Amino acid sequence: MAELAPQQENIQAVKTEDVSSPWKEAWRGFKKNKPAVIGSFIVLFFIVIALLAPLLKPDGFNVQNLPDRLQGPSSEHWLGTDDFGRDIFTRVIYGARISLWVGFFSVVGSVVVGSLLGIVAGYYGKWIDTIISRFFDIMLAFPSILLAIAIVAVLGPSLRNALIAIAIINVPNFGRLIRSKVLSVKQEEYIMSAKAIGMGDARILFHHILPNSMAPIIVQGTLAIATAIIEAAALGFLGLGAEPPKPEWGKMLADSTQYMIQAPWTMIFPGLAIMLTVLGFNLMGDGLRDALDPRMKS
Amino acid sequence: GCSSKSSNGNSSKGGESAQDTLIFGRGGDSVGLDPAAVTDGESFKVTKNIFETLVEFGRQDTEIHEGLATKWDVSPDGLTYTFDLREGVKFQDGTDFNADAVVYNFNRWMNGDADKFPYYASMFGGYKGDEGHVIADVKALDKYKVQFTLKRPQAPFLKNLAMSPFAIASPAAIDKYGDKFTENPVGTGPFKFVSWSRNDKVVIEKNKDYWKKGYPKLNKVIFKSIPENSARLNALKNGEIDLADGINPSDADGIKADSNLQLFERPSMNVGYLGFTVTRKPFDNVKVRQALNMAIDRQAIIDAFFGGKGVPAKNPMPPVIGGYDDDIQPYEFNLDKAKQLLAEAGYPDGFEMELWAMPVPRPYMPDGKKIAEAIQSNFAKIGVKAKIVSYEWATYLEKASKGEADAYLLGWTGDNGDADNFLYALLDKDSIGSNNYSYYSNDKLHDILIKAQSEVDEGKRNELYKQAQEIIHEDAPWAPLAHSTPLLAGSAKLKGFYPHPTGSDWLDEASFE
Amino acid sequence: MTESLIEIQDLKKHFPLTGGVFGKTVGHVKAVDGVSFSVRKGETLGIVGESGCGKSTTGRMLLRLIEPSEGSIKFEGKDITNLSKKDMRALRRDMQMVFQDPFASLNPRHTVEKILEEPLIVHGIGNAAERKQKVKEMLEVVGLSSYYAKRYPHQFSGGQRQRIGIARALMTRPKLIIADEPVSALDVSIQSQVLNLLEDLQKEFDLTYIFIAHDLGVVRHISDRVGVMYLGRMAELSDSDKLYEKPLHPYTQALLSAVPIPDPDFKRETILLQGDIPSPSNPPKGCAFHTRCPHSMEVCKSITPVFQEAEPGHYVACHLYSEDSSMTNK
Amino acid sequence: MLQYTMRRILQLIPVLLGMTFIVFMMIRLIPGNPAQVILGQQATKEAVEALTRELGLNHPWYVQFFDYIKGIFQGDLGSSLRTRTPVTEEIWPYLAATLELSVVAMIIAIFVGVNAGIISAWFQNSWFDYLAMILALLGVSIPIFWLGLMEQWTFAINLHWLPTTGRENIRDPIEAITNLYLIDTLLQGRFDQFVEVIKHLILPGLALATIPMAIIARMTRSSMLEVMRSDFIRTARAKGMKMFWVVYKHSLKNAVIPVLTVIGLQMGLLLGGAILTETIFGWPGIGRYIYDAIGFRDYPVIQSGILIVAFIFVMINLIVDLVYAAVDPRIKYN
Amino acid sequence: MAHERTVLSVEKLQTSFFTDEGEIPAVDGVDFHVNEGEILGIVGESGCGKSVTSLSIMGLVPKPPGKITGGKILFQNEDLTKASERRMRQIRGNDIAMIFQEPMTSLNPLFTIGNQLMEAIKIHNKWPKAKIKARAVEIMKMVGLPRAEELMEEYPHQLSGGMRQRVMIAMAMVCDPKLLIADEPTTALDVTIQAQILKLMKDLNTKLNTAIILITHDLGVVAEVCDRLVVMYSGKVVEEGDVKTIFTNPQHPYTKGLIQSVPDMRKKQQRLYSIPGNVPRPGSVKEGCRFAQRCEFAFDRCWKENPELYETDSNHQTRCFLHENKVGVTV
Ligand SMILES: Nc1ncnc2c1ncn2[C@@H]1O[C@H](COP(=O)(O)OP(=O)(O)OP(=O)(O)O)[C@@H](O)[C@H]1O
Ligand SMILES: Nc1ncnc2c1ncn2[C@@H]1O[C@H](COP(=O)(O)OP(=O)(O)OP(=O)(O)O)[C@@H](O)[C@H]1O
Ligand SMILES: [Mg+2]
Ligand SMILES: [Mg+2]
Ligand code: NI
Repeated sequence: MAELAPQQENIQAVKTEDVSSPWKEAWRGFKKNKPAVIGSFIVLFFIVIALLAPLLKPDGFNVQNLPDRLQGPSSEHWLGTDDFGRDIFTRVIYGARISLWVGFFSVVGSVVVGSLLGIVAGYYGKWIDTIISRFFDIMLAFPSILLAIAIVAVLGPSLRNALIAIAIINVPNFGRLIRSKVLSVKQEEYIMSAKAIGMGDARILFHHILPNSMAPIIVQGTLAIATAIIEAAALGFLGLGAEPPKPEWGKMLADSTQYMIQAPWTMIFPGLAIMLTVLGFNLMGDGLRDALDPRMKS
Repeated sequence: GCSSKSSNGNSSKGGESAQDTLIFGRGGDSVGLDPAAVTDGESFKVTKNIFETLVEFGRQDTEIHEGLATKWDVSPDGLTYTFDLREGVKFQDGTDFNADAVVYNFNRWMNGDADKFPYYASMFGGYKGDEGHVIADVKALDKYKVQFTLKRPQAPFLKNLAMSPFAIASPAAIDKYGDKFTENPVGTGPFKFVSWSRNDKVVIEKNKDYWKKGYPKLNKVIFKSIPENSARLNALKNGEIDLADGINPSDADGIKADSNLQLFERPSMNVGYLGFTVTRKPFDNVKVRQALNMAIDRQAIIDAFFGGKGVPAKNPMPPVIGGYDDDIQPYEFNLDKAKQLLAEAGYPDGFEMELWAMPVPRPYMPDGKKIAEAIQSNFAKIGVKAKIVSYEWATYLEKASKGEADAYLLGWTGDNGDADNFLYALLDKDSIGSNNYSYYSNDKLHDILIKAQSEVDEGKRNELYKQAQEIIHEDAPWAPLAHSTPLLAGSAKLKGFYPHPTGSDWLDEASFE
Repeated sequence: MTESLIEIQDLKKHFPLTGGVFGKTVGHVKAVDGVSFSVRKGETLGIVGESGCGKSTTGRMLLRLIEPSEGSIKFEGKDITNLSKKDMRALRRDMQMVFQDPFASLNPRHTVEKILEEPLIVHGIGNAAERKQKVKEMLEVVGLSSYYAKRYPHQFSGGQRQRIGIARALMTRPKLIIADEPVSALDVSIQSQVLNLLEDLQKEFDLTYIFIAHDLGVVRHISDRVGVMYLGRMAELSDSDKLYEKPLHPYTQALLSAVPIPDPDFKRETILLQGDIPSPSNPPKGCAFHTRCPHSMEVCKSITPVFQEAEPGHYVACHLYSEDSSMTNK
Repeated sequence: MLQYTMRRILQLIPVLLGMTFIVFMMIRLIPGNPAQVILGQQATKEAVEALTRELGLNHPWYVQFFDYIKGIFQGDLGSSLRTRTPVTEEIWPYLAATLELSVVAMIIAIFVGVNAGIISAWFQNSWFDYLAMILALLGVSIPIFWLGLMEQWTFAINLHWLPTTGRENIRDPIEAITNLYLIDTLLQGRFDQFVEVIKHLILPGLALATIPMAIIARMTRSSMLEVMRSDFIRTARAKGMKMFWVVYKHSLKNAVIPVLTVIGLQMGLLLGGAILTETIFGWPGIGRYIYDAIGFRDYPVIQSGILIVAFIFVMINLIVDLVYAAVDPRIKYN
Repeated sequence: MAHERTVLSVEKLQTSFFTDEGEIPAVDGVDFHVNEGEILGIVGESGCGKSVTSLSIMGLVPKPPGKITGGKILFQNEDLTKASERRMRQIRGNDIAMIFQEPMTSLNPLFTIGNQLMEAIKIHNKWPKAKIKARAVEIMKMVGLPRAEELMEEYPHQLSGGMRQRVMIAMAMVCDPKLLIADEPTTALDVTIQAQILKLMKDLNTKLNTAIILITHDLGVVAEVCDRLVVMYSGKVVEEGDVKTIFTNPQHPYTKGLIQSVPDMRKKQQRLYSIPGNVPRPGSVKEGCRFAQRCEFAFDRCWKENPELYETDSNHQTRCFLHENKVGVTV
């Protein structure tokens, strides 16, 4: 019974491969991914300024000073002022709160609803699957921006409703993703082996299928935050988002169009803020995909 | 093409020395080109130049002048109007204009319904058979003489006749096109219809047989829809268009500074206001309404968002209209007084309210949401926390008209330049449910307004309206904000263009240097 | 002979093929098409056959991981074919499975400890401390240090993972283990480690194995009896020595002759079969093997041969042996 | 194949019906009476009521829905409440405008995107690869309405190179035949107008092309990288084949399959999602048409507009699926 | 150790992958040679560098991250490690052909069999179309594919695994290469099909006198078809020699263990021999013999020094200190 004795492991191997969960491993991969780290820093930067906004600019984002309207960037107003004479820098940093809030919570909303539907469809299959999948098909056949506009029109334009609309239009994306992930994980041999040890459906679902479906949700979720921020800004741009005087970036852009010629800074900075944030999330999402998606691993 | 360099506006094609095509950029498309069947300004903007009315407004006011009728007699009791028609006028399809044509048109309208000819009922009290219908009869006395018999005197009758919806159309063309007349308009005006591509452009060209010799000066006019204000201005700057309406007040200075451009001011015949729904708490309290009136810095708002081109309003109708009461002392901008009033009303710490903001720009209010933001910040200073609410335009109107708003921004542009068209239409108790969104009802006011409607004597009538304005001022159902001056901008070479207060402009005298 | 632990009768699995406008069933993949055998307590039954012949499907049906289309399964004399899902789950304590792919059969997000503990949790065995203890013991049993308990599957080599898979199957002290190609993915030198381990465990825990493989050498080594499958059917089943030394079915003969022997001096005649294995969705009529059979006769094309005892304890489904056996049997 | 196509089209019916129903119910949930909107703020109550009756909006919703569905099967998509013109007659110019713009944008996107993706994959980790991928990432991150505005600001307002709005030189209007102006001008031999049309297409076309271009480039690259790692590419190289042919013959054809899906999807998105670009560039397209119709509560236009866009969208996906079959012999649709 | 009729000789070949984890020496000093007309078998455990060796010969190591870092590959006295890509293209498919393990994925699914086969001819010959086609059909018949003309128009997915592997062989043989490298050509196939393919390869070898390198991990296959054998372990050749000699008299402890651990189908052994432990990852053993930690004979020196290939007989050498002094001739 020589080979039943505990094996001599390769000494070097043990050292380098200490106990490490797949998450830790992913984190290690993520840290090495330079663009992803840059992306995270951008995101972090916006999160920090969003959190610190009330400290940086305690007077709030709505300090109107009509005589000072449409001033160019100066030492007093770093990014100039808007048509109410409000400091654009202040509004941009307060705007970060709105965009991040909308981006994050709309995605959370669609992930929760989408996952629920996707799991039910993928795990139980049969007619439930047919119904849910058809529903997704229908939702996806809509031009999404039009759908969002219609939803906002029904609910009334406000930031919360824009958030809801964005969450709704993204539900089928997540639903499908989860459904297909559940379907493929269901086929994995370790699910078969879980069944073989006599495990029940619920435990299989929550201990095996869900954790293994997390990675693509996280990746997709991060990327979806990016899209959601753009979508929210688009609704704001069309006047269907945040209610005044909230400094939503898309709305700031919309307001700026009429001053495009005389005060281009009102247009440039909010747009830049959107682009940077979105870029940050996209970089992060790409990095997470590389780190979490085993397909990309060699 | 419109490629920038040609900001002189010359067409790339051909080598005409003087430009004779005018491209008029505007915010939206016409709904229809049968003026009697539409209600929107963008439609009238076009039909004004295709059709003519019996009597016409002045170049830039709402005085009555001769139009297709050269002379008119009013019976002393104000019930009979006899018009002598201009002779030798032809419709653009070659048929003659005469008394029969006038009768034909009026019969067409009065036999219609609210769906077909919406303006008719609101101006003449209904359709044939309706109790409120003012016109008893229209008949041709001879080939060029028409007589109107009224059931009761109607003070603004002539002004009504001058309105674009009541322009005389060719009976032959109406018969010929039937339902499609709205896409094939034929009138007697200086321009005739050429083509219309929906949501894009309407093309009209010179009516060579126009009765007024030497007019129009232009050969062709293209009405081009460019929804975004800034895009429209850009197009103008790039020389893609020659004339643009709906200019943002904020762009006025830039335009004045540009030697290639000129700025036009449309005489104001409107009022923009903040209405309070007086049935809702705490707006049922007159002191609250007065306090809020005092809390608004009208001048600052006008400077910022009306481009300084506007007059602070103290009455619910603009000064150009007969009967305007200039003696009224406006509510001054005084936060202390406002606070004091609020305290008297029982709200020393203010209250929370919804402030409804219009989602779309209107001539009377260039940017509702911005103005709301400014007002919001004004109100905040007296402790009133206003939450800005906005719906889509259609929803906004419906909800506001149901009295769901605490306070709402809105406005009104006069149709015919008559005080009745403001005071009665907007603030009489009869108008609750239609245009009286503030649900303001005052019986004394009502009596005065009704009396004024049939008062033919100009002086007495004006006196009645002054009384009415005093009552309204005291009750303060609105905070009147401003009488705006809508702005247009055009190529510096454009001559002979006179913006009209009603919003539809004659282009017959317009030309390029 | 000892009593049989598991016994299956005429087990079938037809997977529906869908198509058409409304996803109608347009045909069936006859993955398993009538397989019968029984396994005695303590023995190892090997099942061999080429890819796609239905070995895995059969193995999974035994545990009812795939529901059989037809046929019956008896475990310890009890018919479990129609047992409720819940009872069946409880029964899986006694029958476990080891899978082919050591990379895919372990949840990559669980530690080894969690993987091994799970069967105990599912069947409500022991408290947390006891379970941890058992996990440690079992790790040592399969030749891994308990020091590895906190590691994740990806940190192990293929052979080590297969040991973990075996340990998991053993956690609930089952009576029957179905091993579906447990060594196919492993290198030769590792393969022999795992085979030895399986043999040792069988002795230690008094296990019964159903050992599925396509390597005939491995099967001979480990099995007491061997069944040869072809296209969803059992072609031949017999005592392992008998089968290897004197195969009856022409397919078994060809198969055995085709296996390369690691001995350069060994010479023999290879029976080269013509063509490829037919598709199970459209199997040939009659004997499924007749398209490639060197002894094909007319009957083979139309009549499916019965699986019967040609010699004592030696079952075969072939018309070459049908006359005498059918006479003796009926 | 034909049977498959038929089946797919049959399967579309419930999707389209479901969509119609959702749109139908949803727009009726939007407060606001179309009659009121049509007649304007200053109309009387009676006029609004009369128009409501006239338009049949006083019927219960299921009657209206049933009538609408019945109409669809008779090829009648209803008439615009506002203009009283049948939607089928009215919609084409808008659709054509958007189609022209989207197709041009898509051509730019495919041409640049696919080639950039190929070259990036071929020379993985080269400076070109890095640059292209950074640009692609910026491309998916930039809000197109902002990009559109910046384009206008730069090229039209400051540089005066290109026009800002519309599809044509307004002074020299194009006589519409097909409403696809690129084709119309050529049919009429008006090369000068053709150039004008192109000038007008450049800015909105670029704005609209950005996102699909970036997505296609990224997709092509990753797909190519995956294909180029595959066994059959090794086989091709083992035959002694030139890298250029390996890339453009063996790899591209395989890599193009996932890219096709993206192209189909993006084309669909362009059609419905061009609202923002259309708004900024005054493009009289279908997105703007539907958006305006929402403002006017023009139910038939909203319903039918969305339905048509969705129909085109699903048809594009169907075509993509059929193209798969042409590219990939493994796919048999039976 | 140049032999007279040597087609290819690999000398101290080193191929590494440069990854995030550092340099992985997948092939770390491999020496062997192939003689004209012989079948050389290469066996070894998974990951020991068999495929990388063959890809290095073809110049197809994915680059980056792979790179040949040392040694020579002499093909007809030309060092392929120094050959230009252009020259390599001329050699590939024409002089040296290769077939791969996975017949399922080694053919491009989107092109017909005919297309891919004719392409292989076209690359190296400027023949008229008809001639190319005739040659393609001829070679297909030669590898025993039925319905050759029809198959030309079919796509890979319409063929079974065995047929695809025949197509691969046809494609490799189409330009009469001097050397055919077959990397586990039968691993993915069933035993009965494997027998067919092995027979085919053996036939081609005798008929056309093509030298073949057959990579496999199945010792049975080696015994059945190969003339000479190279045993690899962790990026190095540990034993090389005649198949018969090695099977009857293996010298390296690894080879011994390997041969003994295969269960023999012909009889039932009581217990299998097994080598303890696992294959080390390439590059993880920095010092000493790579097999030392699994070797039952390992002594101090094995942990410190790396043994060379020692000749034990004529045509038989092994990398083990145990044999250093037996003949004492280092290579
Ligand atoms: N879920 C399924 N749906 C449809 N067909 C299936 C399914 N599972 C297996 N099959 C088919 O059933 C047949 C038998 O499959 P099975 O996996 O049992 O074969 P096997 O003998 O285990 O093969 P291998 O040696 O490759 O593992 C195959 O043709 C397979 O394609
Ligand atoms: N692209 C690559 N990047 C990094 N390492 C690689 C790469 N390709 C191969 N390797 C490493 O090189 C070593 C040798 O691989 P190779 O494919 O030659 O093994 P093999 O002997 O062919 O194994 P098998 O029997 O599994 O085919 C392996 O350890 C592998 O990890
Ligand atoms: Mg199997
Ligand atoms: Mg290999
Ligand atoms: Ni132009």
